Amino acid sequence: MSTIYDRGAPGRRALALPSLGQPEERLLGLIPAGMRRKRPPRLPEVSQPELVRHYTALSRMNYGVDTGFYPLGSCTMKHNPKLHEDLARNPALADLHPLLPPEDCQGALALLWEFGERLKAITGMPGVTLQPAAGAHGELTGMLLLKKWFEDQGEERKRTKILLPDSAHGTNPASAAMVGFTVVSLPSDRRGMVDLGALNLALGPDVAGIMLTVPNTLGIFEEDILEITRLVHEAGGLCYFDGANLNAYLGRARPGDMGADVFHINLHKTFSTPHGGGGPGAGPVTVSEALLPYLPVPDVVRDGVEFRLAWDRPNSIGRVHPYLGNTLVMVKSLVYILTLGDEGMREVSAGAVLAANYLRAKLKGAYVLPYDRLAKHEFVLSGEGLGEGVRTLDVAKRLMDYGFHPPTVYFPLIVKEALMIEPTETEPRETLDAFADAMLAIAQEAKEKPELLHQAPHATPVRRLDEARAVREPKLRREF
Amino acid sequence: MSTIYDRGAPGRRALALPSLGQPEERLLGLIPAGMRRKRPPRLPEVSQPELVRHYTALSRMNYGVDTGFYPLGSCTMKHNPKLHEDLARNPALADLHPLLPPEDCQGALALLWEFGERLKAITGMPGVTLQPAAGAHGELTGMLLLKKWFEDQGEERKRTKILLPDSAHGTNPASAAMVGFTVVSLPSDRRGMVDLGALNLALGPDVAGIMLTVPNTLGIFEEDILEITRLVHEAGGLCYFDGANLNAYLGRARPGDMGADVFHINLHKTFSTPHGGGGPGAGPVTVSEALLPYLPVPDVVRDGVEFRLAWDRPNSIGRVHPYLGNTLVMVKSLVYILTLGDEGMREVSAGAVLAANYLRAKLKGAYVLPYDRLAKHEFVLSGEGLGEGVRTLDVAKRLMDYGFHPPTVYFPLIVKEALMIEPTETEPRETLDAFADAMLAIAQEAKEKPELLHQAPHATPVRRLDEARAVREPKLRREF
Amino acid sequence: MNPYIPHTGEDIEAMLEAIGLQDVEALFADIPRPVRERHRPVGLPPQDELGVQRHLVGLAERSTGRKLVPFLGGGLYDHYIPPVVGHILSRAEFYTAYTPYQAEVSQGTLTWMFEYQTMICELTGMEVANASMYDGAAALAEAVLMAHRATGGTTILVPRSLNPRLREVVATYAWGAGLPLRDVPYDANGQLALDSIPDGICALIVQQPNALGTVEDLTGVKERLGKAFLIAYASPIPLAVLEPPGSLGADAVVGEGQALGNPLSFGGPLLGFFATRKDHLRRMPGRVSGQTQDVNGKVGYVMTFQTREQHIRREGATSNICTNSALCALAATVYLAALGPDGLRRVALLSFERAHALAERIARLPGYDLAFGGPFFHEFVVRCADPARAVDRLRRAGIAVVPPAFLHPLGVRDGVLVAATEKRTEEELDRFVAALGGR
Amino acid sequence: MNPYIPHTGEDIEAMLEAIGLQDVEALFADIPRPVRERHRPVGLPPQDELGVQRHLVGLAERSTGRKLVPFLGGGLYDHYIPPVVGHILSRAEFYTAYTPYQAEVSQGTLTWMFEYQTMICELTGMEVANASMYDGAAALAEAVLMAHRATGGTTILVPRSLNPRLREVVATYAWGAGLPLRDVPYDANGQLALDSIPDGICALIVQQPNALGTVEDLTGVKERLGKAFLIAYASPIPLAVLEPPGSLGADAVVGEGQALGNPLSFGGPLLGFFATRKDHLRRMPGRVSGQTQDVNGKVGYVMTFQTREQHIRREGATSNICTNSALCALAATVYLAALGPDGLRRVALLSFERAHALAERIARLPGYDLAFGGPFFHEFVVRCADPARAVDRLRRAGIAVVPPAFLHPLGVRDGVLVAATEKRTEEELDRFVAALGGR
Ligand SMILES: Cc1ncc(COP(=O)(O)O)c(C=O)c1O
Ligand SMILES: Cc1ncc(COP(=O)(O)O)c(C=O)c1O
Repeated sequence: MSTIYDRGAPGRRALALPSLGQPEERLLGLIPAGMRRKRPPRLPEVSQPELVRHYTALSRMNYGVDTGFYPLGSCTMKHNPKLHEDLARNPALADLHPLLPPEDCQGALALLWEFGERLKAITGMPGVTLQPAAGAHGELTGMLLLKKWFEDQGEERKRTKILLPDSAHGTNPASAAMVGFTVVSLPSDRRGMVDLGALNLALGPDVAGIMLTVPNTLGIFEEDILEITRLVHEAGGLCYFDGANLNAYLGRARPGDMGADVFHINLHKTFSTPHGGGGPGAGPVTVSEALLPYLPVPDVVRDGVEFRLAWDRPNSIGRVHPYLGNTLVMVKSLVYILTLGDEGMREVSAGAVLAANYLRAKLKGAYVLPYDRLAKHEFVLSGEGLGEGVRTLDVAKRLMDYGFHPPTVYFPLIVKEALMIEPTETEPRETLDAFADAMLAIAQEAKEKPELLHQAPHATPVRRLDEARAVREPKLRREF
Repeated sequence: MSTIYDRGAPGRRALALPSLGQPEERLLGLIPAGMRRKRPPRLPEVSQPELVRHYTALSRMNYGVDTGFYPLGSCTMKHNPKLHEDLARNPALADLHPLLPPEDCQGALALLWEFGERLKAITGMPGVTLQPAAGAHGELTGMLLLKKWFEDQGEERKRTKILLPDSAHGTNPASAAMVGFTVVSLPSDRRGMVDLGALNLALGPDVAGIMLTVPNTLGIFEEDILEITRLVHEAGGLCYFDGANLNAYLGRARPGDMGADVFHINLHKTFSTPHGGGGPGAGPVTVSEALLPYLPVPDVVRDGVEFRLAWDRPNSIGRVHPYLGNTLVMVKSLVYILTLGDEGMREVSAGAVLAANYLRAKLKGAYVLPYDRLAKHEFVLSGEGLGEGVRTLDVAKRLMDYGFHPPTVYFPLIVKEALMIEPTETEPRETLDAFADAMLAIAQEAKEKPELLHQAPHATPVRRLDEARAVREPKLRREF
Repeated sequence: MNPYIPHTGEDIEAMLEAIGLQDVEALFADIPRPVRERHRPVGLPPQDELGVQRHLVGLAERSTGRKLVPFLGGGLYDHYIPPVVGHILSRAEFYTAYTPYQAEVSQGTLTWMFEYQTMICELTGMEVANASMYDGAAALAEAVLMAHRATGGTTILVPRSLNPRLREVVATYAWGAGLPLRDVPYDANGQLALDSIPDGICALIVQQPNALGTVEDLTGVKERLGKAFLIAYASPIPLAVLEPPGSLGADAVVGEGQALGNPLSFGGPLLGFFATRKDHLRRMPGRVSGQTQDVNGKVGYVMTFQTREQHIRREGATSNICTNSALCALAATVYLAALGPDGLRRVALLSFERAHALAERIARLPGYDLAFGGPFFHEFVVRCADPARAVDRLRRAGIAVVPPAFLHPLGVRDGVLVAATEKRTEEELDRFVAALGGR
Repeated sequence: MNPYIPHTGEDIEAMLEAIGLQDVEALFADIPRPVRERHRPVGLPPQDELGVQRHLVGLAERSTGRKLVPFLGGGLYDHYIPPVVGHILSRAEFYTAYTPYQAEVSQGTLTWMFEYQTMICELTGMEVANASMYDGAAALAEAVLMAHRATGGTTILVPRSLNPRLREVVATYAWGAGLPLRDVPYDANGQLALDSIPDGICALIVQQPNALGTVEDLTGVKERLGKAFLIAYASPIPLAVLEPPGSLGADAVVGEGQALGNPLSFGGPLLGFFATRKDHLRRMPGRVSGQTQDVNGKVGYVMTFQTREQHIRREGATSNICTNSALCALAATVYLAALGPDGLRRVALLSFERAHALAERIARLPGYDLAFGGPFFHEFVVRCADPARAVDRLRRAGIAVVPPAFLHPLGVRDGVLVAATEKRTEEELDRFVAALGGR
């Protein structure tokens, strides 16, 4: 694709700005010569019509939830309600500076407070921090909380290990490592669940805790969850829950009732905020009683009808965000929660699990289903054995030709050639059927015309891209 | 394409509404049984995700200025500045009810007043009405003004004819006819201008006036304009100017200085408001001294720093709009005028005329150019003689394959196989070059591979559509 | 450089050279010198975005009306607009397109036009609909002209209970076309009092509900009119619940579609809808989208029956309309699709309920009464001794209603027109009643 | 029915049948019964859009701050956002997409990422940039961790003039990673007072301009650091005019990109930018878009060097970041493209001019002075005896500044931090001076 740098010409501009009113040199004289810029940054020079056309054209080369079905496993690509977008653009929120004194931002504080209360109730946990800016940031916050807890227990040097099921998402081990923990992998059993025997063996006085995803990344609910958390607690460890999959049981079960000590929530998954082509999201964290003293400061506190910020938490891990978190993202999720209510939240999980199992039932004949059990909000197929040299990547690319976004591929790692399918509750049955038909047709093609898959995609703005070349000859910015 | 009726299922809905709080029947009982609806209207039943996807998909099948070059002659498809869109959505304007008493809508009145003043200055004419909702509506208003004028002169029954150059836009004769005038066509001379001899012959005591387009629809400035208006005035007639082509001389000449008595302005052309896929636009009308007493009421009047509505115009033709006109469209044009200033307005006409003549120079070798003279903001080619059975329609459809919107075709009627090209000032030279290259390539194809043109377009969501069939078997709504 | 004009100095030179001219001024040599010399600038310097924006927002915010709770009706209504409507209307492919002359690159517009026509037919109970007119008033005036073309009659019967703004616009068009208007009174219920129908009548207009808010009973009216047109001007939200005029014999049903997903916009742009019977298709004004096929048999849409239109038929056209109100019609389409039959009915009934709840409470206040006995929908006239004083009290409580002078042409000098929609809250009703009651 | 869930009763039945289950509850049989039984609802009924909207807007409008004229800085700045930015960000294809894992259907995102990376490199004077971090603080903390990986050093030198919010976040991350912080004082000019560099240093952080608003002189600093990292935390608008830290030897340049086309957002979401030298590419956190070709040789873009990232490298990854701040980075891209080099320079100089005009006038007021003598950009500290009183006076004049407590951690107890942007008018400056002057 051509970039914005390929458009325009020197001197063009897209915006009429006020004039300076005095010679540049007079002003620049106030900056020591050595600190003045010698060469202007090379930025595009385009008129407004060119600017608009370029980015409109780029947008049209993207696939989004608003253009089609996006069954990207583990990402919960559900519909992003339009009301949310408008409310988050309200200048009374969007133009508010976070350093205003609390008396001048009561509205924003009220909203954050209410949101925190809702999250506590939804997760059944007594404490919350809204600071983390994404799921992984929540994980980091959680790991810091664990570190602080053991520091307070005087066990900091002893408790150095974090247990991690082998199906875990990559952010989990990476987050543990950022806080200096050693990661110990736990094998899954034949059911696709944590192997209790292995867990028992791994537990000990050197274990700080476990990071669990419930349901796990196979889309399977850990049926022994109460046993697992009991064992970890008995061994002196804490239980971190990765909440990326909350959509599977929203309104029906609470991590607080399962033994979670820390729980992060990806608002951009379960709580419907758009993913923005990569972000921003938000990753609030709820915690158990034990960890309350360590939560980041400040806290939004309600005093009657007034809201204020409270810093009185001497054992806090400190800030993980320079302000109070991604407020404009949280607004959207708060609106979502208020719109759904308890009944709606139950419908969300019902719809998500129903859709996943429906697709699972439709596809299991044609694709290998390594763990054939009741799924929650997603399930994992394998692309193995489809046909002559056909890989999961080929299936993914071929789906584009049918007008669908591919599922998540090659994750979780414990399934070879994994295809991780998460339809969400917001898809009409007609769409699920059309997707299943495409998947079945592709399985057929894999046998009969595998080259169709190898050469896919055919109907996209670019054909299959050479990823190896991008590493071999790195071009990570335009050169001039 | 499938319609929204092809999506959804009974019971689905896209919006959560408040509940009624009481049984429907209780309320309905207050309406006499005979007036109660028996069968609900068949409207779509879709969820919000389906709704959004459907209309997003439809949008992606449309071509707009933001997606590419749109040289639709006579339509001035220039860039629509984004600031305008945002300002027009300001709730202080968009949510204002027009029946509020003037003291509660001072802002809107101030804005309309300022806009009217600007239009008077730009056109050099002393009176204005902002009521007309589009150019044709302005024409109708103008014809009513003429009728009223002659009524006041006691010449109503005598002056029944409107002279109209044969190059005129279809709305001109249609508007004259709506007010009961008889249309007399004036031939153009070899220069593509009004034939003065013919004009002299046509003028007489039965002529109410002339409708002129300056520059005319060939894109040619009527060089005898002062002579023409003088002759008409001397014969007791009035001069209506169709201002659709104001972009050609904005900031450089004024219809008031050319002898115009009525002038309509298409804000959605010269003044940059988007055309919305057909509308809405706005067609304010400025008038000469003579016609002031007949303008529609009410007028927005300034009293010091206050604004009020004035009705004191006993000879007014009355209202042509139920309120004050298309305020939200006018806001955009006011902003445009303020942004440009005098200098910017001159740049607009310079850029528009420059671009048109540039394309004219590039294309005249390959296409017949029936009137080969300095063009203003647009020019007209003929698709005649391009190749074996090739028509202008084929050229137009083939341009789509090159990624361009076709020019206006088969208008003006005085050029056979007309191709009316208006590039506007907002296109970069690169785009003009690319368009010229495509046109030249098509001229070549017309000779060498005419079937490529006959079968065009190839790269659109649908191929060439059968217009005859649409009339033969009318399907103007979905049947159930 | 001007941000909207991407011609650099170099571009300008190169283009001039290709044309064979020396400078930009030479491009305007064909404008007679005296005209160029008489030109005077407006006296405006170019301005930056920040400055213009500040100016405009500053002006707009001078309107105190934006802070008042609106119980305003009189033809335009403050209904809830689901955000999804604005999101679709902001799609640049929709709003930066022209009229879909070139069908193959305009399937988006042509498809929704087809949908819109279907929905309008369903709402009104008619067979064909066009793709929009400027506003309800223009649609009504055009319906009158169509009736004249169809029947050859000239006199138009106009109820006294017709919205005065509509009446004024129709009067202007009718005067232009030489068609006289004749009044039809209303009765104590506020309903049409149709006595004998004179000869040579072209059409009768009926507004449903009328400008007093009253629901008209249309049964039997068309029968009495014979060949003359029954033109119904109908409010679209009430149509969810009221029998569509099409089922009651109307020849044309027109109206103002603003309430369907469009903001009040200080009165413009608006949306005129226009529906009629198949028989009159070739007499109908405005654009129409029709279904057809491409060369491969794929379904698509085109603008059709264009021979009615000005660009083909010129002075013989059914109307001079060219630019219409497309984007507002798209808003209506998305709105109706978002609500569906149940949602539309809900909005209608909620508005009905709010209006009736308020009317009941007002009628219980001493000194206030309902002016008419007929059934009403979401708008009604309150009778009181001093309307100006009542309005003033409301205004001081932060409530806006239509100024009483609006009703004077209807012969009502002791009334205040009050409208409610589903947006009005209990608290706002309380405030209204308290203000009137003088508490 | 829930408007976001298109499953009708019939759909649900058909789907259950295909699965082979009786009812929806059976789908949750694998959740241990005690867990299901312990579940308690939140206590919220479903709500309609109108009600939710009213609630939210009501809450939001309780913030009186939205009516104050902001002379607020402290890391986030109130610059003009050209409307074109919002229009592009509203394109659903951009904002409803996920991270571009599947390149062929994500060329829109991948292309602007490549553009963004180029622009950030140009602004900072660096060789490679990632596609965004959560915010400036996270970017800074990640730069510290990268320095640790690259140099093996542990101690981080942190100026006392570093924005306290940054310091707090860096401290949290550094504590987690076991890296001690050590203070570096500032001098009477408000500039870094770098004495001797101790051994075993991992990195020195320099904020440009620093939290006191002062422009730092970075010449020669890297030379003194040797292998230790020079991490510059730079404000992007001033970078239009200030020598980029990349040209002065910085190993990493990070910062907060909010000022580039993003609203203040009550502090989130924000945009952390992150740039470094090619040598450190494989140590860099975050997503990167790289140019490549498709099978036909057509240029395209992919996410590349993913072996650094958590989903491949897991505990060995350069960071745990996954979701970033993409849409804010798109805003920055469109903003920078809209302004171009001249426009960005203009915004910088206008902001500079406003701040200096104001500072000059304040310094002339009795009882007020500039706290530091060094050069500043668009933010500065006013020294006065009673900051609380000064702020209070401003507040009563409708003006907001950062509460004085913000400066306490920097050791400033007699100061008020004041920032200006190109949006501040002459009239607002007058009001500021008048309020302080007590008139
Ligand atoms: C299971 C799981 N955990 C954690 C994450 C990381 O969350 P985020 O991208 O919000 O940082 C993801 C994201 O895809 C995930 O799927
Ligand atoms: C020359 C000319 N006159 C009049 C009109 C009618 O204007 P409108 O579409 O605004 O009614 C047009 C529109 O294309 C035109 O080109």
